[in-house]
Amino acid sequence: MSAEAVTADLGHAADEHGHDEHATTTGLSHTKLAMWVFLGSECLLFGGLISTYLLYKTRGNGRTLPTDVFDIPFTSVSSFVLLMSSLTMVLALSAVSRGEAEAGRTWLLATALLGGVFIGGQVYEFTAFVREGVAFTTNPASSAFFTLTGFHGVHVSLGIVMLMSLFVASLKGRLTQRNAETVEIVGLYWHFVDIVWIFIFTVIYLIPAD
Amino acid sequence: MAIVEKTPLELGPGDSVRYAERPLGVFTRPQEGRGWRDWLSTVDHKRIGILYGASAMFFFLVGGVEALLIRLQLAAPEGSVLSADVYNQVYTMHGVTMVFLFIMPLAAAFSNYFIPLQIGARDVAFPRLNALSFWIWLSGAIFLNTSWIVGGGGADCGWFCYSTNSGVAFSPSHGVDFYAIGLQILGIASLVSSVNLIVTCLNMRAPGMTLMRMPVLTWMLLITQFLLLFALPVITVALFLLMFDRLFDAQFFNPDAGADPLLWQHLFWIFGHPEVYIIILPAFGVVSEVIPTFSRKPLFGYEFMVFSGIAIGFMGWGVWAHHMFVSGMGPISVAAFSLSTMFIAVPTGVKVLNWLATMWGGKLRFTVAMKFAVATVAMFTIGGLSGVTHSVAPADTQQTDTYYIVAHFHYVIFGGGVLGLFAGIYFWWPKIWGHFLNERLGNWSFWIMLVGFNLTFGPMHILGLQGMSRRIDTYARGYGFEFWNMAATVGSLLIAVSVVIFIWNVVKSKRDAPHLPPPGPDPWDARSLEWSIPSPVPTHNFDTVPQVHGRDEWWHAKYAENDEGQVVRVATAEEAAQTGEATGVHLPSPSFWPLAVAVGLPLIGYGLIFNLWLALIGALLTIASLYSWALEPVDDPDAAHDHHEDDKNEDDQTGGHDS
Amino acid sequence: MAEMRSAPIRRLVPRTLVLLGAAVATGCASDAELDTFAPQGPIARELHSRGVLPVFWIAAAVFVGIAVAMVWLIWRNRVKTYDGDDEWPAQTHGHVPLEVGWTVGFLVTMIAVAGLMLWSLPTVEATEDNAMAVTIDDRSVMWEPTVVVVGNQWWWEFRYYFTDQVDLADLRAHGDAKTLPPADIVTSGQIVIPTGEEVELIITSRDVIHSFWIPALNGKRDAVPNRFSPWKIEASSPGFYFGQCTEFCGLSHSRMRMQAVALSPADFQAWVDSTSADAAAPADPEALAGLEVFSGICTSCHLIEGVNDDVYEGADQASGAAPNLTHFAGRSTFAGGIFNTYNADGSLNRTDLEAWLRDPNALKENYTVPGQQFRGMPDLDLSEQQIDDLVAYLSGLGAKPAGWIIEATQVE
Amino acid sequence: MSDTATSEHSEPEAAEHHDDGGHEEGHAHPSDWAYVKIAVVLAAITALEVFTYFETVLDWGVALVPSLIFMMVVKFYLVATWFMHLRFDNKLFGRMFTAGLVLAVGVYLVTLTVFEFWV
Ligand code: HEA
Ligand code: HEA
Ligand code: HEC
Ligand code: CUA
Ligand SMILES: [Cu+2]
Repeated sequence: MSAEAVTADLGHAADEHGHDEHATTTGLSHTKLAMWVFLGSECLLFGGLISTYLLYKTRGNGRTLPTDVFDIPFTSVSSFVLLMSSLTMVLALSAVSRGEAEAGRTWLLATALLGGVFIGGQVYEFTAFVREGVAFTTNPASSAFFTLTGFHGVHVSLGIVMLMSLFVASLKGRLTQRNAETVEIVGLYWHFVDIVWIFIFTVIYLIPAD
Repeated sequence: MAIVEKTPLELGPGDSVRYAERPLGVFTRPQEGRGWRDWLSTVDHKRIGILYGASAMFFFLVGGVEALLIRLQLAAPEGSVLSADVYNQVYTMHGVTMVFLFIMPLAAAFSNYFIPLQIGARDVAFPRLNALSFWIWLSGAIFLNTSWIVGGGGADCGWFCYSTNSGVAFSPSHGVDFYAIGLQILGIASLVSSVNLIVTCLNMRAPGMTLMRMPVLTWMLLITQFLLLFALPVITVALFLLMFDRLFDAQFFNPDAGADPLLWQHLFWIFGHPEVYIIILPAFGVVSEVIPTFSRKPLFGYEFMVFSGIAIGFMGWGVWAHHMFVSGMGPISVAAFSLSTMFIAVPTGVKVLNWLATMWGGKLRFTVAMKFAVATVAMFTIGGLSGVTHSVAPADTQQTDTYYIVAHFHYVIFGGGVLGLFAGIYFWWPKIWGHFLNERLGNWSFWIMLVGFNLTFGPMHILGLQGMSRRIDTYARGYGFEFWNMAATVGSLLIAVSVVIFIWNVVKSKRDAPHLPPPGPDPWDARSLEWSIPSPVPTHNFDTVPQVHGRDEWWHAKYAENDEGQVVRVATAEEAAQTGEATGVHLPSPSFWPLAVAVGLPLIGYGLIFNLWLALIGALLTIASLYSWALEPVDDPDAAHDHHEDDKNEDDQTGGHDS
Repeated sequence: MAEMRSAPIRRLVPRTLVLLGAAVATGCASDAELDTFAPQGPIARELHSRGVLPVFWIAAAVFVGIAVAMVWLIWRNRVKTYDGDDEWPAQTHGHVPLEVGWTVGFLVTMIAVAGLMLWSLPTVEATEDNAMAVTIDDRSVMWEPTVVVVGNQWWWEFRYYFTDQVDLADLRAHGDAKTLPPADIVTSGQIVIPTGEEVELIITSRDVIHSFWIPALNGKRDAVPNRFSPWKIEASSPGFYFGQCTEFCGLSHSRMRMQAVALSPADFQAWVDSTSADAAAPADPEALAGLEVFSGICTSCHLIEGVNDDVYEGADQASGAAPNLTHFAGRSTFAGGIFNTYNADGSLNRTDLEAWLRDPNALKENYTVPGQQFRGMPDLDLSEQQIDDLVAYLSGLGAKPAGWIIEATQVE
Repeated sequence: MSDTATSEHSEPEAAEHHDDGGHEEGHAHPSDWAYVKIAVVLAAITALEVFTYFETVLDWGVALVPSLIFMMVVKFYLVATWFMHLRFDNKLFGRMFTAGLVLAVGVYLVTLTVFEFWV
């Protein structure tokens, strides 16, 4: 291959994985940039759902509102769990990028587990609400509540799937130092889902709906 | 998605040795070839662009036939071509089809084809995702239109499908379900593609191609991608709420339970207004390439063109409620949105005057492309100015929901968007296919279209001011609507004639091509990088990635200005252009998985509507395909290096990609 | 073929002039009843002269400027072909002062437009505290002219409150358009207003979004379920003003019309007197038989004061309402303002009325599908005898309107 | 959108960040210990937040909502800048995200205002 062709090759970054980030215009990896761009877009998605809930939170149609059945201490615990999963996530990345595969794997598993606990908590919360008379179709407030937290829950679940995929890859010895960026990108997604919950926890749960 | 996958090819800095590491994947990848099957697995941005373009033109005919039905029904009072029910479905699907299945994908065709070429890249940042976008878009488009057959008719709620008329109680057929789910599928496609193209623009520019050296078309397309990126999630939310209401008895739009129907309107128009700039900015970009080329002058005020585009994109986010001036949202909101709307005229006006200034003192050669471009400026100005008349909120209370609005938006959408993209089609046709479109037929088509267009939509201004409401399936005699409606119908038939001539032109030009001299790399003496490579474009685009030194890089490769400011030629296009003969260029391998993923989504859609088991199957198919995608090797390391020679030869023989 | 010659713009200017001329011409035509350029009341007039016309002129001026510039540029600079390299014009890349110049120019223009907007907004939004004396049930009250306007698929209901007057705040607090407080007069299709008074409207809907619009009297305002929106109209002189529902509201959206009947204050009082009374008891046997049929079939939807107001619980409709027929014959149109109740000569329009009772869906498409909630009046399988009886009964409900009204309404 | 336009100026800087791919060693990312410290701060703020719920212990009065929002923003900021590395990474990433965030906040605040949510 001529020297020219090689430079040409460097210029095209022809696959989805930004492996030749050294050749990108900005020097940044495609995938990571793509993830950030995507997260920017997600802000408008969650913003819409949150606004819908805020608008509807007091519209109960004479029936029980979600705010009437909130269990703040319980949700605080699961929020805390999700928050801490961000720590384990970042520790996983840190370990993988140092080349400590085993530690990385452990932290990944821990993150997924914490996420699982959060989802478990949410499932429990949902069933408890339904038992107390706040179901998806009860009133605009409840529809909006379940849609918002449900969307968030789906995001967390997707994150867990990605984490577990990384974990399996790691078990097979495929998650090496070189793949740290993949871990980082899953991490970005994970942290984003976490900050959305930080927002939801305050705005939906803690601020009283007078 | 393919996050778990790791790259097989690592190139350290300055290191020319490939690591022949075995890829992570477990499936092999297909190879790029030339048969029809290869179109299904292609990841080449040019082919995907062509796929987008061809399907968009198909849906233009579909939407156009719907438009003709509308016009036939309204040609005379008490029309009886369509029943009220069918009429409502037809005009709704006309709007939806034209916006989501024609003009957006046609703009996507331009984005896909030309962004990489104009910035000197080999492909987009994520070629497989690019294929995925197209297939998802196509599956959504087909899904949406199958509601005619299996959904009990098309959606019948208008293209903005206001609640509460969109609820099950008021629209019990499945049309609206198809609308809600179909638009979500289309939205995924555009969202994925916007992320992809943004990364491409930011990250894959050739050396020296700074942002302020990017061609204006690329700039406008980039802004469009940002608008898509941020607008689509908003309508996604709205559509989810609607879908939950209709399919799962949620209460988002049930006023009896205390819901507010205006929520839908806000969410729709927060998306909807940026959407109209998504429609127009690509056309602005095209015009900004065509007019300089045929004026033999650089674009006047490049920076102002770029920044006014950014300003339009940005301001477009603060005006949505001008569609809701009469909704009863309160005088303060009305005043605020009225004010914010008006000032969009300023950056848009800057654009118009810069185009005029580009023509000023130029040497204008009126090829068909140039005619379309100039007509775009003129017609858009009319539409823009009627837009200003309804930005005055009190005045709009007389105009809204009348044909005056219909006139406004067809002038901006058709007169601006469609004519502009037609300019682009005539301009870049030789680049894409290696032969010109016939200019004589092009002229006929242009003039008939221009006259027909004005005859169709010009009278609608009058009808609207005479008080004719939009979305009415008939009108009574005696309001004075007869004459101008007939005129509009005649005009629409003229447009149809011009479209037929265009189609004939496509066929005939292709047939005549072998007997005519090939256009060469740069038939119009143009200015941007795509003209520095052979026509049609070789699979690998650039033999060597160009080094960019300034704006209009390609023009400067041909010409220089001497001390007196006169233009002197430094090289002919043939001398300066690349030959397209490079070999061994590593290209991404094709893949079938994008198609497979896309097929799953409409299944989920049908499943949600008819039977949840089907949705499960669709979901499993999607998930399985995603995993297969992830496990597919990133590239086929053995295949990438030697088959391009044949490609090239074949290109030479057939003169196109269409064999 | 005019390959290099003509410019699109050149034919635009004359075209526009022709169109504008035609617009003016048709605007003056007497049959253009919805014409927005023919205001008939102070609100609409002021809206027209402040809000609509000035910005039209500004837009026209800008258009002429751009068009002239374009034509001139094309005329001056067009060439047939490029022959050779020396044909390059001066390569101007831009000119910052110019750019700033026209940006400022546009800004100034738009600030002027903004001023116009702010100047004309109160025209349609601000309300005055007018009041007029109205006698109701032999009692004189000061009435702040207000009509509650309720959209239904596909007809408008107008409610008048004289005894217990309501305002916007009351209704917003009440919240539900399906259970509005009882009114003195409930009518449909035709809103009757006194001339020379600003009439405030409180607009809402019972099913989907509609839009209330009488172009000669003011712009439009949407009727949104669960919302009560203020609007107003005013007519200078007695007359008949046409309107059309302008927000798409389903199948018969195009057949959802309305009229405003402006009466002198004295005539208005007379109308109030006749219309606020309970329905007249039928005299002749045919009408009596009609009442019989009505009480058996029609009362599940329609209300007639004095007949079934004691048992009426709302109509079997998605909206929960059907036109109040107490003074049916007092209106000159029916079924969403699209059929004449009387012929031009003043005789009853039996043809349409009978056809309506025979099969409403055939006259005005609706959704009366068994198994779904009704929207519109269903085909009730009436016998011809029943229809005749009903027509006899209905035509006796309410005082026949004045001849000029019957004449003015004649719709096709 | 204006962000992208200005990102031009960040390019030289971007070039310096050349080796910021995540799988290089020895770049500016903080130590695990720093992450833990951040997490402790986050936990503490969360505890304080939850504490507001128990009004019987301390009535925050009118300060309640502003303080809650403030604490939320701090948490949000800490996670974004430290855990998501915005602090150390190329500015372009942050700009893409902030563009969406700011747009979302702006647009939806206006929407809620139109609905008279605050009154
Ligand atoms: C390509 C799409 C497109 C574009 C570019 C525009 C551009 C504009 N639109 Fe339009 N609009 C639509 C598509 C578009 N619109 C659609 C589809 C609808 C209806 C949707 C529906 O209801 O179905 C609509 C509806 C619509 C409404 C709502 C009407 C109603 O329903 O009541 C309004 C109200 O303000 C409006 C205003 C404007 C304005 C001010 C602009 C401005 O951006 C125009 C700016 C341009 C110019 C002004 C011309 C050039 C400028 C100069 C030559 C400078 C000098 C000018 C001055 C100083 C005045 N539009
Ligand atoms: C990109 C957008 C776009 C485009 C290009 C068009 C193009 C056209 N539109 Fe469109 N229109 C909309 C977007 C668009 N429209 C929208 C958004 C609405 C609002 C919908 C709503 O209210 O919800 C609307 C509404 C609308 C109405 C109002 C309906 C109503 O309110 O009741 C009318 C009425 O005349 C109309 C007419 C036309 C006509 C005549 C064309 C023509 O320009 C079409 C020209 C094309 C052709 C004529 C095709 C040629 C076809 C052939 C030659 C047949 C060949 C066939 C084969 C080979 C199989 N349109
Ligand atoms: C299931 C409900 C229903 C029943 C039963 C019904 N109607 Fe109606 N009727 C309606 C509705 C709804 C309208 C308004 C339709 C429209 O304008 O689109 C209407 C309109 C009318 C009108 C026109 C009113 C006006 O002023 O515009 C007349 C007259 C009428 N109905 C008579 C009758 C008679 C007589 C019967 C009994 C034989 C009857 N209706 C039974 C629902 C009903
Ligand atoms: Cu009611 Cu349209
Ligand atoms: Cu708009």
